[in-house]
Amino acid sequence: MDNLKHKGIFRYFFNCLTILSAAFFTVLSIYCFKSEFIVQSSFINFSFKFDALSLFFVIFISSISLFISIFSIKYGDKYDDKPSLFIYSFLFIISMLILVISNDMLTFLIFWELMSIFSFLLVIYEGSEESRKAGFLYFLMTHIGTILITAAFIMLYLKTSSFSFDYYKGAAGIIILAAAITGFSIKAGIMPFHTWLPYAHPVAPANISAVMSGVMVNMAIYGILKFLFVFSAGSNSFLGIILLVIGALSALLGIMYAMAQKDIKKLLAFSTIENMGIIFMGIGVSYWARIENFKSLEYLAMLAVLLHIINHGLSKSSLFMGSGLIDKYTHTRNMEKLGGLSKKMGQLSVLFLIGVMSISAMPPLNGFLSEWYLYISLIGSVFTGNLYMVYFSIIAIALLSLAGAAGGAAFTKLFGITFLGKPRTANAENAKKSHVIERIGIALPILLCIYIGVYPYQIISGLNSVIFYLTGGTVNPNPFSAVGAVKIHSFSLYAPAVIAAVFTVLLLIILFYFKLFASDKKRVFETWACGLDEKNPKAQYSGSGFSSSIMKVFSSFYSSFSEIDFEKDVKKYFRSKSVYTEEVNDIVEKYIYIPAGKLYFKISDFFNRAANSANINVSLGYLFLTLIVCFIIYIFIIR
Amino acid sequence: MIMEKIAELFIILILVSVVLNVSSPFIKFAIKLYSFQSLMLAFYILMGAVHFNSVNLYGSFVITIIFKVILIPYFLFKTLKKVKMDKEIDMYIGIPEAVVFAGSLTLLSNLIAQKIVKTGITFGSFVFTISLATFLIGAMLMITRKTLFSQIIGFLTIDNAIFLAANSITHGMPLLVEIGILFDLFVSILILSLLILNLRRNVAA
Amino acid sequence: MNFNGQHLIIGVVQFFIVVILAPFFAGFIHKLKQRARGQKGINIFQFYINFNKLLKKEIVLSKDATFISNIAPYIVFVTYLIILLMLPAFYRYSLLGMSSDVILIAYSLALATFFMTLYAMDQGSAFGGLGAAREWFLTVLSEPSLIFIFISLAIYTKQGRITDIFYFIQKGAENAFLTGSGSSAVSVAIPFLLFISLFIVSISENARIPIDNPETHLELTMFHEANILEASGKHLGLYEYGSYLKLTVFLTVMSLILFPYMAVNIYQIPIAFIIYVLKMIILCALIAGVETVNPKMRVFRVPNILSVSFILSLIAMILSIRRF
Amino acid sequence: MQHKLLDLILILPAAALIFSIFTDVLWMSYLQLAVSVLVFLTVGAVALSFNSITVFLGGFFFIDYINLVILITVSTLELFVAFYSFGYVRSEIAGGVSKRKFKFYYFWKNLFIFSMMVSILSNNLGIYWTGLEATTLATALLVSFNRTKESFEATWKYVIMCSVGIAIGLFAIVILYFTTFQVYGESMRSLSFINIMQAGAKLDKNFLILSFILALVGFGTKVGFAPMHNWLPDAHSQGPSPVSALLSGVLLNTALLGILRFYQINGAAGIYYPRYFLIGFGFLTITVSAFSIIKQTDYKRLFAFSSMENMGIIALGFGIGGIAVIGSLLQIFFHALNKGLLFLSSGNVLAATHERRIDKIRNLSKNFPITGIVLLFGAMGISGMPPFAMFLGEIYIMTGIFRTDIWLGFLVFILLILVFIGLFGKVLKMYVGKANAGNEEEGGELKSGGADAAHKAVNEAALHPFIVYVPLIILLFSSFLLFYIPYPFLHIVKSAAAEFGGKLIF
Repeated sequence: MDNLKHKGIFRYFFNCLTILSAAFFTVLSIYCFKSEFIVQSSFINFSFKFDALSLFFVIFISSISLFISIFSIKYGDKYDDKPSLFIYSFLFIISMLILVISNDMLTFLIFWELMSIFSFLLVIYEGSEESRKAGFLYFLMTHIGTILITAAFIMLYLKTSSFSFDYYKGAAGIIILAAAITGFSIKAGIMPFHTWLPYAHPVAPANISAVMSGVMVNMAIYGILKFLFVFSAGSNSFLGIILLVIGALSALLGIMYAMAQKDIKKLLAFSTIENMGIIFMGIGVSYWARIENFKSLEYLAMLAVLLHIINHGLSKSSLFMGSGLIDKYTHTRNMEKLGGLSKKMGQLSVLFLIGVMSISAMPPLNGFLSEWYLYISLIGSVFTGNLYMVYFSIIAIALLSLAGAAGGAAFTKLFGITFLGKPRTANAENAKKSHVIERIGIALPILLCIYIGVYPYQIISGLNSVIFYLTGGTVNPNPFSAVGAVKIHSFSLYAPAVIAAVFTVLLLIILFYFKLFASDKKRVFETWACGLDEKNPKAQYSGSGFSSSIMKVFSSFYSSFSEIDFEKDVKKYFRSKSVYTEEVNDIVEKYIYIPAGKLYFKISDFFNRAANSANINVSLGYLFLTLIVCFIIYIFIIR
Repeated sequence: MIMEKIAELFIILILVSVVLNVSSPFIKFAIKLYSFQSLMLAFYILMGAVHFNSVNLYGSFVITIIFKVILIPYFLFKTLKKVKMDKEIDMYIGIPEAVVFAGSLTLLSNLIAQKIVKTGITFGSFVFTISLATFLIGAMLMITRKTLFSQIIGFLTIDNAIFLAANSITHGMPLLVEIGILFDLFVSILILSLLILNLRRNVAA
Repeated sequence: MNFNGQHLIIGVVQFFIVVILAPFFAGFIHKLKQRARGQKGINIFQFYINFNKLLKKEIVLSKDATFISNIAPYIVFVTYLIILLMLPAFYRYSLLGMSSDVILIAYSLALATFFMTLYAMDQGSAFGGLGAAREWFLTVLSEPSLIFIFISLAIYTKQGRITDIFYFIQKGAENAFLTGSGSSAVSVAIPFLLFISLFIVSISENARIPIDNPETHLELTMFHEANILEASGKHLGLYEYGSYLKLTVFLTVMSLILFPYMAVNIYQIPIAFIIYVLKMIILCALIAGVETVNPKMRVFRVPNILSVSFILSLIAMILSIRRF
Repeated sequence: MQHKLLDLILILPAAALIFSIFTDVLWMSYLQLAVSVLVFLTVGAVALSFNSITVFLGGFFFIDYINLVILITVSTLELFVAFYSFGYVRSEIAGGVSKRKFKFYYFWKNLFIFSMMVSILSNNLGIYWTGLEATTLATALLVSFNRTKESFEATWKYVIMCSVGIAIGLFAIVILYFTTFQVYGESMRSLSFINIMQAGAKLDKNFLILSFILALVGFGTKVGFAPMHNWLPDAHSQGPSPVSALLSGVLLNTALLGILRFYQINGAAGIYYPRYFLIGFGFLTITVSAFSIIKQTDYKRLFAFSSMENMGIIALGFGIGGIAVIGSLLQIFFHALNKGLLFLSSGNVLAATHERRIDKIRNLSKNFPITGIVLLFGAMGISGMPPFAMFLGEIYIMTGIFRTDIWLGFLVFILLILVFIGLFGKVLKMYVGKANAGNEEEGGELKSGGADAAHKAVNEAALHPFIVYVPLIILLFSSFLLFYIPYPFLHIVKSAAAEFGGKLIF
């Protein structure tokens, strides 16, 4: 590896390998659709099955990892010193691909954990103290998740005496579902278990964050869908309501915390929590409708879930890639140090803008589509008139709408502060232009975003087979036929193609009109700043200033802390220097995780003092005390 | 029958010696007591041997005399001389309390023994009680005393208790096993002495 | 849904009429306010003249402006046009009526806000960022109310399209008051609650006193104006016209909630149109009255009044559920 | 033929023991390697051709499925340790440790192996006891190998506690003898395990239970069960790393075998109380280890606590019975390999930096890339993660526990998570990160060094012959064995579980 010429070889090789294997898996899963095969070992039979759900996820994973691999062919050159990145990321993606086609619990668990291990190794890749903390928290949480999933599988095994998923249909009772869903929620970063996510996703290299945020968290959704819609014994609809409420809380708090961030990747990571919450809401509605036998509602909510998985995956991975480029070419991810990047990275900023619009659900892009389906299914569940569901879905609508608006604010902040205005520091001033391959990697998912947003009918009819597999029904995607078969669906109509077409036509007309009939004179001038120092970029609104007023209103979510330190002995009105410190705490972390950790340390202290005495007399004392206790048990209890 | 009654005397003497050990804070005296206790044990085994006319038990008697009465106390004295540690032993609890404890441990042993031992199994009545009591009191010696030597003495007392139990059945344990056990015991005492020496040296240095 | 030529033509005509009327309503409010204050007041067609003037002026762009500055005014304007295309005003159908989903309308308003605030941040001025932050501050608070109002309407009428919603209300009212049948399906309370709620939201969304003052350029009070402070020439014209359109959108929806009368055939159009204009003028007067009577309030007291709007729409929604 | 092979299992270590007295250290390392390969092959041959309980060497020794599993474990780990010692001894001698010391090392290690083999294979409980006590004595001097104050204290504690414990075990044997004596009279048969098992229900139950309790507490001390565990972290952390690997990996299992024998005898007599004792001790052990491990500052102590936890799990599995027994047997084998991996790789770090404190070791990923990653994977493996073999044993055990009681299962899982926090968090601290964040001296030697500033910058390539890594890497791969467990081994494990009385469900 001393030879610089050969340094890139790992990068090229493994990225191409990823692309090839993504293609291979896609072809394989289409070709082998509905077939299964078994790899035998002396002990475990690795069995694989290609059903509609796994086909969907294989295509999803492989397409997004394809884009990311294209992106990292060039982007990865800053990691050539330590090529383990490319090996791990290849294995990471492969293990996810195998995960979704596995058909027995051991295979599932093995690849589930392989996925976690490789992603963990990628999180700690940078080797800094920060990445260690993040990596440990991540690995701990995901380990807890795996253990819960394992417990769920063990209980399923005890119920069915089989490893194979084929026998698990309709076997999972409420405890099993609760264990599994809790386990998977940890991976998905749902609210009480989300603490790891905002630490782990930002510290990984950007292409890995893109995979983790865009793809890996969705593996948890895969597991939940499998458990709730395939394995569930279908007993308790209240579980659906719980998922709905938890999802809604995640969505709201996730985006609220996102708004408070300064680090671009951290903001995106919190937004992942929000989107997972939205997916959970859909799952909750769908599951509830399944148990309560509201068929069309079930299909519709499922469509919302699947669409949102795709949409979030596409836009989030492209945004993470974009943030990687910002990091790479400006050497900072702190948006307070950026600004005006649009001038330096024009094409990237257009791509980023579309990604931002997509993720904050702006019509007519894809993000809005899935959120629209979710709204419709929430309204549908209000129509069911069920005593509990009505009120919970109203709450969910309220939280979702608040989250939607807050999402707009958060991403306006992200885009506006980063790309617009004047460069705030030299980092932004000296930004370089990104490489074309990198931009292609971002452009492809963005194009897909636009495509799905504007013309979703094909993808919905494709998703219908997945919906059919999970729920036994389909949703009609036809924009102009008010179909009677699905009651909820005919309730309202959103025809994105028409809207987009009219939008474009009107835009062109207006542009043309104003070009012709309005003055076209232009003058470029310095921005007016009340005649004061016009060139000072510090006069601009800062990112934290942007979000502070919203944060002040919702201060109960943040448990934030801010103070202004003035230098003391200066004049009252003309202070030379003041320091503003602001600290935003995650309430879940502050009130649950940190106290729990402290409690653990306290108990450990006690144990360590009591049980691990260095004194040999005490140790011997324990020995004989045990003996005497055993004797007493022997005398008085055993007969 | 007369042998059994005499043997009971020796058994009682074993218990007495261990209680005396509890009540005394001197190491040299403790080693001497241990030697005496082993002698009583040997005599008990001899009584059994005479009573049953068992070659096995005669063998046991001989090796007990050799190892426990002579060799081990000898090495202990030698080590003691080398480390020059001839003072009163520090204890965690006072002697009167310790003696009361010893009494209650005897009570506990009696409870256990009553539960399992039917008459006629052992040579001499209440052997099992005494053996268990000696065992537990030996353990107490190890726990309550701060010096390393007392731990060795306690350990050896425990060993004697087990030996007593092992030889209380008609013909005792198989001789081969007993030799193995005693050899192990001997080696462990050697190693412990070595360790005491090393530890003293380390502390001094 | 029948999609025939008649609807198409009337839809286009309706659209153009409403678009053209928009500055008139804004001017009317302005005039009323000035008269109430005892001033002479502007020409009620003054805003048309202003718009025309702005089109002829040159654009002054900031050095730091990017492509956003060039496209945002158009996108904002077109977004409002699209919303107007979906809305019925005095005819039962609208041009984009089949896709006039309530959520789409609410989110389209957010899209316009999004681009306007990006425009504000584009030039790197201190006011732009301030305006953007304040605009989003308001939107985060009012958007949920707006969505809630729309969804309450949808739940109340069991219709998802805004054309159908208003037609349903109209139909129900007709049935209840004219023929006396099906009165149980009609409620007066729910639309009224929603009207009040929407009124509050529209005051905040349209930058009116007591939440914002559209007439000043004082940095402490600016919401909407701070966003377009850097705009000039036709860009400013587009923004101004866009804000009239937005006002019209809200006024139209309010008018339809309170008193839906839409022509179902071509013969009813004249009377429907007259009623529409009358309703709008009354609403304008109402807004002007509110603006005249109230002082501008502190920024951090805005959530209080917006939460009232939110709760009113929530009550309306719960009441509409009870009818199932 | 098989008899000859079986004899060879004992003869070969004995021969190595005798050789080690005369042979030069460097030669001995070759010889040791050869012997352990031979032992491994012999055990392999025995395992492949094994079909029923066989008695050999005059009835004093026997082999059945259960001790075959432990025998395989011992011979496998010893193979790796011999392989590792080969490089270890050379690098230590190069580092200035005298050859004479390593002669002792080989002598005591061989004595240890030999007596362990005797213990494992013995049919006679008395011989088992003698062998077990001999292992304590043989390892005592290995534990004090470094001749520091700490190591002497650790050894003292080790010898005293284990001797007392084993003495209690002897009491158990004596009490067992009280009742078997009534069946077989005064003969070796009264202590012969096979014969006692045959006597079964004829034995007195009160004696049997008491003997089990004594054996559990006595041998349990040597296994490292919870309230009697205090010697274990000290002793395991003090010796040379290969010895620590053996102590943690196999010696604990040898002691556990004694408890299992008593358990089996109780089972044969139809007594079921012992299982609650095993479950209780297992659970207590896991608990104590879970709450102690976070406070450890010495990485070898850390691994010692992890051994304790695993012995707890194994005991729990045996106590639960049924399917969990398979898990426990698998756990015995894989834990030995995995713990060997951890101790041997941490041995590399220790040899290079002479530093046992966790907070002094940082950034192994950079300075010790191979050792570091092996250590990290080892820590993952020991936590029972799916692609690692330990997962297999754990999932069997957990299945058994979940069948018995779901909430006990969750409780054990919580404890396992706590252990994970302690163990993995600390290993990760060693693997990445910087010593004392914000240190000003970063520009100097500290930047490249894993150790504190007093030491020179070290990295692994400078200190070790490459051969040190070969066993580590093989071990690492073997801890992935989950994907392919040789069928004969699986068969042996399952038969052992059947022999133990577990129902076979898989």
